[in-house]
Amino acid sequence: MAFLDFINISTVSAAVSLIGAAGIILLPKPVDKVIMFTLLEGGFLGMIVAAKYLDVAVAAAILDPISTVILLIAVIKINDVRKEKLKAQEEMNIA
Amino acid sequence: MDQVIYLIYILSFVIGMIIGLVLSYKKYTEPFVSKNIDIVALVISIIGWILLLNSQLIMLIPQYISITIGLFLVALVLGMRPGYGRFELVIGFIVSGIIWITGMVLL
Amino acid sequence: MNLMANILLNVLIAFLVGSVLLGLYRKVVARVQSRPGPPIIQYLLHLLKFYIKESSFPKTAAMPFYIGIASILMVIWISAVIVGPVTQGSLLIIFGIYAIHKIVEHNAGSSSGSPYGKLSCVRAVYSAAAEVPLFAVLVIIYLKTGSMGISDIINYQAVNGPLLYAIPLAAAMYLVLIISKAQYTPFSITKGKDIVSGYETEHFGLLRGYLMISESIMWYMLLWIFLTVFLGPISPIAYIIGMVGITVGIAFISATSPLLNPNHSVILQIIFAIIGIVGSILMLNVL
Amino acid sequence: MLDIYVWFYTGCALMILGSIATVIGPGVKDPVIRTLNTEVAAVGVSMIFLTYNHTIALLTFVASTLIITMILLRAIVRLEEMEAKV
Amino acid sequence: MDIATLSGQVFGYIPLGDIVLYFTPFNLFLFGGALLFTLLIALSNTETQVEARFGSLEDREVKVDIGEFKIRRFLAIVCGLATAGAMITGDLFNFTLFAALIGIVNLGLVAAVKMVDVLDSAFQYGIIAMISSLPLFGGAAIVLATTGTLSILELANSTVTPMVTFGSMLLLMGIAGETGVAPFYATKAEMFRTPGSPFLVIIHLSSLLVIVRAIEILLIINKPF
Amino acid sequence: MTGAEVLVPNVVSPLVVSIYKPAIVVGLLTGFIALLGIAFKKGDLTALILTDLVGLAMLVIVAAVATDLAEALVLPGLVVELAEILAIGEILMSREMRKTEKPVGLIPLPLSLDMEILDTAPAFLAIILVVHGCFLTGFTGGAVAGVGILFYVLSKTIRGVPTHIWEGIAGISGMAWVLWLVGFLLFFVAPQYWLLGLFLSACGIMVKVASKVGLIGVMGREEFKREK
Amino acid sequence: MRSLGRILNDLANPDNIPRLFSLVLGIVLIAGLLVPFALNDHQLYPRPEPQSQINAQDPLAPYDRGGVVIADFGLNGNFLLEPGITKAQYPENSAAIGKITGYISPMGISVRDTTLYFGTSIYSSPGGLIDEILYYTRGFDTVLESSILMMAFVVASWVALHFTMKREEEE
Repeated sequence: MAFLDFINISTVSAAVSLIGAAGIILLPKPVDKVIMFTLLEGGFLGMIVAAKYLDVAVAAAILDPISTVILLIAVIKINDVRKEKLKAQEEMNIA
Repeated sequence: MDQVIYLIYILSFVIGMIIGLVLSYKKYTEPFVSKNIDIVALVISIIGWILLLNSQLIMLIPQYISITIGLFLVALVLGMRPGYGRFELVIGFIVSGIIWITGMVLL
Repeated sequence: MNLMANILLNVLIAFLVGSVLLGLYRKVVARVQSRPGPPIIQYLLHLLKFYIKESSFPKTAAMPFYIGIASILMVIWISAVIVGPVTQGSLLIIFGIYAIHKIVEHNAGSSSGSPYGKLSCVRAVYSAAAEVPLFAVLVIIYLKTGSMGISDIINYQAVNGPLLYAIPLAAAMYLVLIISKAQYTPFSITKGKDIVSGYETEHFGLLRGYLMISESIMWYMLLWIFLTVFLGPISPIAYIIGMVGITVGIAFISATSPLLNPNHSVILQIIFAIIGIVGSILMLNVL
Repeated sequence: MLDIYVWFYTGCALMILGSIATVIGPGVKDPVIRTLNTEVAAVGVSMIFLTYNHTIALLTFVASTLIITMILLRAIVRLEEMEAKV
Repeated sequence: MDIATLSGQVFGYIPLGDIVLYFTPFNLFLFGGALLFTLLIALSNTETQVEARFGSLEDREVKVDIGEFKIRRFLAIVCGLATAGAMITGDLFNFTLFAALIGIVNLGLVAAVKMVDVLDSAFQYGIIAMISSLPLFGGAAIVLATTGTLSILELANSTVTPMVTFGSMLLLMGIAGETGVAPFYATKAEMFRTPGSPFLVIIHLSSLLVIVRAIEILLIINKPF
Repeated sequence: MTGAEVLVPNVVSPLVVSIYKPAIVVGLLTGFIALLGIAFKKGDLTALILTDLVGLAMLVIVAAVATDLAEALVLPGLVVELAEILAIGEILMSREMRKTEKPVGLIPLPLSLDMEILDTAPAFLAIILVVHGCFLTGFTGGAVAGVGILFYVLSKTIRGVPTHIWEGIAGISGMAWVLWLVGFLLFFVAPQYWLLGLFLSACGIMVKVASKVGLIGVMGREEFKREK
Repeated sequence: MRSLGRILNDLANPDNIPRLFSLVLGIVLIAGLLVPFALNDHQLYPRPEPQSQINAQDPLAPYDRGGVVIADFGLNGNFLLEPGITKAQYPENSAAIGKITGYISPMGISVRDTTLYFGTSIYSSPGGLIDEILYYTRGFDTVLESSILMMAFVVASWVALHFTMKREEEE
């Protein structure tokens, strides 16, 4: 059963965050990346909890969604901007 | 006191040059004539260089006075307006150089 | 002798010798280029003339600053004399003075509002990139002698012989620095012929007098530092001969060499500095 | 004790991975993606802080990373809007 | 002590906890110089650049408007004070922070200008200043890790290891970058083309004085003997 | 409770000493990668993003010393990074604006965001963060509370801020800075009032940092929350 | 010779300078890997081994540095019996050394008595070693870093208000 000893909150959260990191790096679409980013942050949160610093975990838990929201807004906005730009170009081409 | 003496040397040199310039402008009106040798300047230059270089040989007056005067006289010639006083200066230097060498050899 | 009188004496000596040397410099340049050239005393007379002339200030100048900067130049070089010949203090202070000199050079140019001054100012900033590393030869001297005090360095040389033979590259670097401070040499881009008188273009009367006095003191001090820290304890006659010799030599360089484009000049100096510093440190370690 | 090493080396791995991904990762021509990739390295730094028990610094770092991200994204969006070529 | 052979006898200290400021003739001279310039800047107007126009006989006057003048004067004074502080500080990390402050203020001094070229070089300089926070703080941290202290007075007595040398090399690069000194000066030289000479002087002043002081500090730390 | 020796040992623990080398190597490597990126990738924006990465490398190198002092030194590093990115980003934007000289580009595009979280969450999260920030005080509290304010301001729909309000907030932060300076001086002038000095310093810094971060939120709102 | 001149001109172009600088710095960093790195274990302000305090169920972990608090809010300065442990560089320069480290605000005391896991919060509110270092023994650093933040903000907000946001023109 020594093998199962390795499965504790630290290693699990390390694995989660590594998966999250891989996801951020490899997935092509920004929105997917934002989702994977929450995974990464989740793993990190797990680590803080494993270290038993609950106050830090609370603060991080509040800050994480905010950063996700900011990232999301930015991604949406930039997609908007790019769409506008494409449209403007097409109009130019038609005209 | 050393530095005071150096200051005096430098001052006499500078003043000599200024006076030399003023006098030579009075004396020569045309610019840049380099051929003939001015006897007065030659004499001044020879005396000046001798006083300057051979100050050890002159026992009559203290060394620093002779150097001061020598510098002043040399500067008179050195400071003459452009084109004048070059040969006089060189001749004076050579003459006093010879005297200095002979003095060194003899004494 | 009391300190005040000592300072006064040394400053006067520095000023007179420096201005005569600068006059000699112009004369030699002229003779090499087979012109009659001005009398040797011309620089000094020029300076005195500016004192008598009316001072006028450009309408566009940045006012208290424009005057202050010219006076600061004089103050710092007088303090260089105090640190150097009078008290034989730390070379680092001279380094600092040189840094401030660069600043003044830069700002004397830009404070007038003249485009020539401005160009000279930009070049001064630019050339600081090269000149400050050159001045860093002092560090090499420290590495060699173990002290920054001028008196300690003199004592060291009295025992071990002149530093000129021990760290020739450093001496060469310092000479390059002196060259860059002389007029019309390849490295003196701040006062190149193409920008009239460089940072002095818009200074008239008394202020120009200040600038010229400080320049003559600067020239004396640069040569004095060279002779003192590289040749050790030498007699006043040797100082005079050395100063005249270096001045004449640099005048030859100035008279025969072209002016460089600022970029090239600065980067050449940087290359000199790199070669000098790396080479000297290598030599220190190997020998 | 093992925990500490797990945190530390995960942090190190994330930092190196994140920085490589930021510089030459797929699709980093898009500045938004590049900025997102820096977040990986930032989380790695947080983990290293956690290892050393720099918890106050960690708290500040988490907050200030958010602010930096915000600033960067603002600049990116603004520049994109201006159609600037940078 | 090495400090005495380098920059002269120590005159006095200002203890602020762990950060001890000290005065030697060298430090005092630079300190005084920086303060003098700051005072001069605080009192000065800006100059007017007069440029000829193409195709006509008129001149164009380039002036600094009043809003810009105020903000730049403020930044210039801060920069002067920071430079003065960097001259007398006796703590390595404190010094690097002074350098960082000088960097950001220098950036600000030219950021207020409207010329594209100047803004461009301000941006490039800013990038360098930011990059150099790595060698600055990193170098100081490496020195701290090796010697266990940051006070220059203590560092003067510590032993030199390759790590200290590496740390101080990083520090030197950091200072060079932060102040924009050789051979990276080109970014800065462009910035000097704008009007506002009293404020520009402080950019130059700060970088040169900080470099001079940095050399002193590095010599103290590294003790070639 | 354990003894004083356990609370504060005489030397740094061997565990930390053993992981110093990997930490430094990671810091140097990250810095190296980021610097090479700056050197070989074109584009000013790229350089700006990558300098952020360089800053992270710096933080690791400083943190690796693993003492309380190191932690106290991390905070300046953070602040410097944040401040410089802010200033340089702004300069980059204004430069590009001058370069393109397109008046249309000056005004951010309108964007209608219908996100649930932006209607319900801000007040709640912001209050928690600000309260927590006030409890923490200091840099940390300032950053935490500041993020709360930033988020709140960002998600408000009213666009723009009159200049005088901006200047007012900036003025408050300036006063907070003075407060902090007074606190600092108090420590050395009158050590018996150290507690007062401590509170002045801590609260001054917090107010200062928080208000500034809030203003960043205002700047962000220009971009992200503009409605017709 | 001409190509040399071109190289020299390129070196003077501001756009290339950051790249040159970062290249040089990168090389220096990678050369740094050759240096034998080792942490000197005699440091100022040392801290206990990571996680040791929290594992010992210390409610003030990880910043417990000793000191006994009496929270009587008397303004006579006698708040504690015993200052905390600090290993400052120059303890003689700081008269009240250790007191900030030992201090816990009354709210902090109540938090300490209720839960084990809020040490960071307690010690980030006024008091604690970090505060002692930041505001007292190395307070001058904090003067600078808050000034840096302020200056950066002055610059950024000036640029933003006058160029980037351009509110006046728009409305």
